[in-house]
Amino acid sequence: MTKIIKIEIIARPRNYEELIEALNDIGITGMTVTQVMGRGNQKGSSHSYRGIHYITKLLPKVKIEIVVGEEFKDLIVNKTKELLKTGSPGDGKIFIYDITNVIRIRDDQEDQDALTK
Amino acid sequence: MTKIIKIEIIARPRNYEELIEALNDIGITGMTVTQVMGRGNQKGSSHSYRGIHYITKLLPKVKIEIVVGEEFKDLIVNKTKELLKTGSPGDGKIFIYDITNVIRIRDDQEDQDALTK
Amino acid sequence: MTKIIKIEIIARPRNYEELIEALNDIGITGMTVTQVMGRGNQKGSSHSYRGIHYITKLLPKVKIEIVVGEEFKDLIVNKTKELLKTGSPGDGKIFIYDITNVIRIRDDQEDQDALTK
Amino acid sequence: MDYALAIDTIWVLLASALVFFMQAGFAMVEAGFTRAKNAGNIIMKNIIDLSIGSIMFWVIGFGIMFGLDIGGFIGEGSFLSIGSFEHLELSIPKEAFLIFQTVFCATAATIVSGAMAERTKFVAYIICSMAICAIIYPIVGHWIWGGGWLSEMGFHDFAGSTVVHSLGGWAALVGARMIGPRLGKYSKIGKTNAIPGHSVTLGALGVFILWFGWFGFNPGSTLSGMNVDSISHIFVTTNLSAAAGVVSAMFISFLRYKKPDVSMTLNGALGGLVAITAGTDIVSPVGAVAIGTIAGLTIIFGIEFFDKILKIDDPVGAITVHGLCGAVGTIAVGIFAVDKGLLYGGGFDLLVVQSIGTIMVFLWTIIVSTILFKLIDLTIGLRVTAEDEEEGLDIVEHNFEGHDILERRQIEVN
Amino acid sequence: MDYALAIDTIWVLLASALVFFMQAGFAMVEAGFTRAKNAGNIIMKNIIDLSIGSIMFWVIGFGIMFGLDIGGFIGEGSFLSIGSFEHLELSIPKEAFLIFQTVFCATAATIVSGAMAERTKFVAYIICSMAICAIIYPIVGHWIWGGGWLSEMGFHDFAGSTVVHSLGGWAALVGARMIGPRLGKYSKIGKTNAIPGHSVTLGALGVFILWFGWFGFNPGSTLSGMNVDSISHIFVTTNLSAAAGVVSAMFISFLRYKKPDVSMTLNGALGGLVAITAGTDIVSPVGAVAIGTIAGLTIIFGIEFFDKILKIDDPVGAITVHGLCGAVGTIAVGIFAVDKGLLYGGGFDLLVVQSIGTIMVFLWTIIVSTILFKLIDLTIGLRVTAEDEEEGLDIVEHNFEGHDILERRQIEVN
Amino acid sequence: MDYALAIDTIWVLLASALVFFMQAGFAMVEAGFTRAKNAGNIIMKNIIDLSIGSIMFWVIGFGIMFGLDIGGFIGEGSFLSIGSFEHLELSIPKEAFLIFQTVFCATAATIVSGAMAERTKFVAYIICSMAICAIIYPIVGHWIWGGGWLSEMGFHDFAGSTVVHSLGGWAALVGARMIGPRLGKYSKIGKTNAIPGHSVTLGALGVFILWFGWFGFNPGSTLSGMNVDSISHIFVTTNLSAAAGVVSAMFISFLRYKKPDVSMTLNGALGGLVAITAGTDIVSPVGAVAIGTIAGLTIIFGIEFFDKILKIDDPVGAITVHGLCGAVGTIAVGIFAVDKGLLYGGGFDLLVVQSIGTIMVFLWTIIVSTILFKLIDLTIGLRVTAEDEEEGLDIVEHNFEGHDILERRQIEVN
Ligand SMILES: Nc1ncnc2c1ncn2[C@@H]1O[C@H](COP(=O)(O)OP(=O)(O)O)[C@@H](O)[C@H]1O
Ligand SMILES: Nc1ncnc2c1ncn2[C@@H]1O[C@H](COP(=O)(O)OP(=O)(O)O)[C@@H](O)[C@H]1O
Ligand SMILES: Nc1ncnc2c1ncn2[C@@H]1O[C@H](COP(=O)(O)OP(=O)(O)O)[C@@H](O)[C@H]1O
Repeated sequence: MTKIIKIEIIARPRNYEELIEALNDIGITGMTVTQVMGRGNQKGSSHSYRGIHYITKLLPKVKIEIVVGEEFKDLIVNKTKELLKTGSPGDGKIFIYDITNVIRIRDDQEDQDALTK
Repeated sequence: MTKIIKIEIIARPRNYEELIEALNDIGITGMTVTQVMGRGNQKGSSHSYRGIHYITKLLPKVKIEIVVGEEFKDLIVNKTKELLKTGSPGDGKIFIYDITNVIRIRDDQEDQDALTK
Repeated sequence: MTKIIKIEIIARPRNYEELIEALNDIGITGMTVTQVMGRGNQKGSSHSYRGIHYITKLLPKVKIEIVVGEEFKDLIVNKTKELLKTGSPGDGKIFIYDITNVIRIRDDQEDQDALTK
Repeated sequence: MDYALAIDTIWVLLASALVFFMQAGFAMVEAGFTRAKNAGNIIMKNIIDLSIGSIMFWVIGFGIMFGLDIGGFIGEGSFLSIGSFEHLELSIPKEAFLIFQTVFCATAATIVSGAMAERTKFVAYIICSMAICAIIYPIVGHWIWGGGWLSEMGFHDFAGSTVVHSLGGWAALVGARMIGPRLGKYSKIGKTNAIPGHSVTLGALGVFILWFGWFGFNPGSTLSGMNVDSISHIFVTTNLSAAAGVVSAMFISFLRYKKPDVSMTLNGALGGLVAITAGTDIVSPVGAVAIGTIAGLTIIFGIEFFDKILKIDDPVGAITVHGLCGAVGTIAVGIFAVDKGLLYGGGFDLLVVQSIGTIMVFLWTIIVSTILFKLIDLTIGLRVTAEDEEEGLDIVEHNFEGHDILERRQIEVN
Repeated sequence: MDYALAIDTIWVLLASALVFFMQAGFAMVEAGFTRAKNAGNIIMKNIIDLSIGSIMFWVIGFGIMFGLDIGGFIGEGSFLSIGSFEHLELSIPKEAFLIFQTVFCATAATIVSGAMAERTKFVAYIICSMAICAIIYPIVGHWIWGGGWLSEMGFHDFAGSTVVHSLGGWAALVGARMIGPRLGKYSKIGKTNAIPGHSVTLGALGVFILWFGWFGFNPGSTLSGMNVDSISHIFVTTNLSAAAGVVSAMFISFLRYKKPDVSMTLNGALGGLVAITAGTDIVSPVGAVAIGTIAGLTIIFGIEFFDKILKIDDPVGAITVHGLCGAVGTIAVGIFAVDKGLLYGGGFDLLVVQSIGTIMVFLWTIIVSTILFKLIDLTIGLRVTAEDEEEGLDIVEHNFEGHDILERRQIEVN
Repeated sequence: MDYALAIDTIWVLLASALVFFMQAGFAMVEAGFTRAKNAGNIIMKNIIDLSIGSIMFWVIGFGIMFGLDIGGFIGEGSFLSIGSFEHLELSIPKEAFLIFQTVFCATAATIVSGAMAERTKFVAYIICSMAICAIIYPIVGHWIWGGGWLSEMGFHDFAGSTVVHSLGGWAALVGARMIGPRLGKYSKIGKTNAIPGHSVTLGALGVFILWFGWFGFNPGSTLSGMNVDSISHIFVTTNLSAAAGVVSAMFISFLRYKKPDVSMTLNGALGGLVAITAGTDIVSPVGAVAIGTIAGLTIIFGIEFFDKILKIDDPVGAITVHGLCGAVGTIAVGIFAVDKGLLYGGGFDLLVVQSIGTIMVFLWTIIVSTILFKLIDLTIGLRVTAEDEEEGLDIVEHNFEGHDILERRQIEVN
């Protein structure tokens, strides 16, 4: 049995729709998307509100979580890099975790079987 | 020491309140709930807006994260299945992770102790 | 190579900004913040709406996720405790996970290298 | 040149504009007090009942309401409101009167949508609106304002506590009862759950707009700007009653629930406005404060009564605000009318007449709308499926997702 | 004392206030139908075009529009609207007329902002507003209302279907076309994506406010409250046409898309209002319903045509609502005018004149605004960068983050 | 029949309705410029000060303000506004005058709530409202409009830059200063943080509503629709000043902060409106533009001054908008009045009188409201606890959660 992992992609709000479409095209459909705020090395942007200058440290981001068998890892990571990479800070990060178990509620399938159709 | 795990349940917005009540009744109180959008094998629904037909690929979901000792796993999984299962796509998934440590800020308790009252 | 971990802090909405500033000051910049609802042992609060009394079981919380090398763990945990601890329920919890891999999209760096500037 | 004619006409027309604007108020109150997933549907219901109401009332309603009296019960009718309507002895052009009556009719129709919000089929709602504007409202209107039997009896409903508001409220009662509560509103073990609205700010905006519009609704009903003492007086009593409704609902909710309840207080304003409408021209400022105070009280206990005892689910409180407060305000005229009211030594005569009128309109509306809603239910069905209700009417009735958490584009498919 | 003068003046002033309030309606419609990240920018554009428009029209526009006629094409001009303007033979004070015309001008200016929303440079927009209020609008206004050549021909545009709305709509067309669609609106393989607005409730509020304001826009254009039959009639036709626009857009969208479309229905109300504006005084109620129905149809097919066939991205539908429905309504006067319309045996004369006027204003506006937008584009540029567009104009144009998901303080830096 | 009486009465009543509607504007501005977690509380404060204000002013305020003069300082008083008030020589029914004055009083009262938003105890606020409406405002009102000493001196405050706005603004200053800044507004090391409001769209809607309402506030203050030249003129100057306020605040914020600031620009409109109010009848259109421009400038520097230098936390800018712009506008009458102003050769006389009046009202309000707020603070306390402030006033003051991220039912407990 292959290992099951979670690939967590933090992306800019502007490109996540393309990414989802692209993943869809390569057969990755299961995913969970969350609206988050984040910062990495990307500097915040400088603003003013009613005369007060401030720096926004947290920028809007989109978190995409995909649980898949480990064999899909490279495919997904490469596709993501291809679509999201501009070379400037803020491009986003990918975090990978191990998952110990997956259960599909509808039909009680577990592990790999829970991820296929 | 038993292992600590995180059980992550992705549910339909409509039933998560019942689930929370039910978990409460069996003594599971600690949890974190997030509003997410998701897709699995459940097909999106078809809509139109000002004459443009489109398919919504991401549907609103609720993510419930519960960190517990492994011994509660079956209890929670079974309860969840019992309440959320309708047999049709969109019923949701359960993901299980290992946690290496839990700390309760209020009293510095760690691991299992951080999870009990 | 040191292990990479994710430190997940569930905090009250009111103090998370101070925490972010403080972490920033000790050199921890990368993080992802999500608006969540949660409950632990903290009792919900009692309300009424149009004559109906009810108890809110889920309270607004902020989830801060920080992926770092394990060597930063104590630093971050201590700082967090220092800032968030009041001794009463609702102070929050810290969950720690293992991460198997981190990739920075902008420059393809992986693991530890993806976390430094 | 006839200055009085001009003064009366612009008075009535500007009042019509204000009353028209109440539609925006209803839309905001209803959208604010319900969930985001149904906001588009509520908006649709409001704009459609206004539009269909405007057309239906012009096509047949006006003739039924104001045509030559037939047996005290109904007007002779007139297709497209054509004819001279000379028997009305209007001091303004017929079309000014028509538009003023049209916006009143639309008000009555729109009341129902709030009570049946979040679960009613859109098509069913349209049919129900049409029936109210074309028949149910014009007939009661004829009784009271069109020279029918209640007006002959001396029943006093100046600007429509009963004609407009109670009628709308009782139709709402029948509708809300027949369609049943929203999913999750009452639990199996008999608990009453709260389903809070998604924007108290918009709800409050709606209340302010309605209060503003009432300055057309009540003083405009003189149909005369020349009547300076009366219109000035009506402004004062209308405002005081609304203010008293707010203060009274606020204090009572404070006492009962430990904290002043925002949405009850907002309903208090509306209750005060509805209640004063019948007697606004003939009660004193002190009487207006009394009526508003009673309305505030009615709001708290009425809403609790329908919600918790009768378990009729009325998301915005329309039954209490319009039905109950309208009835209470109409009867109160018999008590507080400076001229013939009980408290001013006028005896029980007016009070009896007011009560009869209130009850008769209640019975009429309950019966007719029971038939109406039953017919709709048996044919096309009143209620959406449970699945659809859970998903939200915006999506299932209008294909419309207005309230995503993520900003999204929606990619065309063919 | 001159009562007629007073009656006419307060009529025009109150109508001015109502027309002014339409600015709030436009702001809400545009903000509601676009994305949250641009709401602050839209608000800014609306309040700035109103303000700059008010000033520019007073400084030079009024003189160009209403100064002594020069060759049928333009008024003599007058700096700061100074002078007696006796040739206008006004029955109200000049300043009452000035404020009424000012709010009309601001209406024409604000139409453009909706069509160019979410991607236009703020400074570019300001310049474009100034040009419309100071020159483009006053000249057309002179032709039709200031004694110019079209008014001489007998062209009938009572309250401005063409002068105000078509003109604004055609300028919007040029602007939206030249600036190009929003990022992601049309995909490379030719698909048309939907970019839903962020608040249907606010959009609907805007529509109700506009409808309300129209009761100043149309009846106020009599410039006389003494004219009681006319103003009453105008109230009725205005309301019926709007209602018919709603019903017609709702039914057609129902048929075409299986479900009644909320935003199309809301646009239907506006289409009906725009279309009736030209002939509101001289068509019958039945004619008004016909015009509104046609407008509803125009809305559905017009919006689809510009969006899917021409691929011109107009986030709020301004081109169809104001340009197309304005033109359709103006031409419809030649058909439905009770007096000289085709259907009432008046022959083709009026229809021809109406069509000529409509076409000439179309051509004038297209040409002049093409020059205007081209000049702006070549100098300061019309459009923000793609980066900025994605981030949202609130942040990049106004340093303003109004729509965070987290409640946050923003810590000062120096 | 007395046509003039009718014309004046309907003028004043419709103006009252417009001024009433400003309450909706205040509510939207305040709710929009503050955080979601306090929206319900802000709404409550607005509807309660309107309601309690309406009642208190009728019960005793009106008598104090307009009763027979006692020593130039106060009116004789009259319980429930009973009496003939013949000495006022009104050309309209007393009740028309009463309602007009009532809505003015409610405006003054509501100004305070914005400056003290997000941290004031609800009960404390109610008491403060009552005191303003029953005593503080009526006394100043008497000085200037009720035949008191300032009116004797020739002080000109046509529609209340000082009586209504400065008074409200200075009370707000005392309140905001005494209650202290919101948590997190100023850091220990002296930094000033921004706490952005939750909806710029609603804030802007509020500004449009207020501008609209001002067309009742200023022209209505003639108390006469017969006065056609004056009311027309007032419409023009009111609109131009607001427009100039917008343009000026926009440009200055552009220069100072690199980008035009949305909320400052919106405040600019209000500043222009407040400032023109004193002299709207006697300054020229050019003067109005000048006054609006100065107001825009005052907005930017005033808000920065209070916020950054004095470190007084005023979430919506009420102190600058109403207090400062009101004072500036009142003094400006001495400069720009066409008749007796400095720039028109009228010398310093009027300027001195205007300054005296402005200063005296400032002193009076500061002193009396210091006493008032101190008393409240010492007895029931002005401010909620830090815990409660952080949680939000909707929950702690009204048990109300209106702004959840999750759509939720709330399950009843017993
Ligand atoms: N160490 C980290 N822990 C948690 N989240 C992170 C971390 N680093 C980055 N992120 C998330 O990824 C997003 C994109 O990071 P980015 O600014 O592109 O990083 P970099 O500048 O290193 O390329 C951030 O906004 C944040 O949400
Ligand atoms: N592979 C996956 N990775 C991440 N999230 C998933 C995955 N599959 C499903 N989900 C989440 O679970 C939700 C429910 O999935 P569902 O459509 O019920 O799956 P299925 O059709 O396999 O039963 C989805 O909307 C999504 O949020
Ligand atoms: N077992 C758990 N699993 C998931 N999340 C939890 C758990 N316990 C607590 N949390 C999260 O942490 C937040 C703070 O918990 P808190 O009430 O402070 O816990 P305690 O009362 O044990 O100190 C909760 O609102 C919830 O979001």
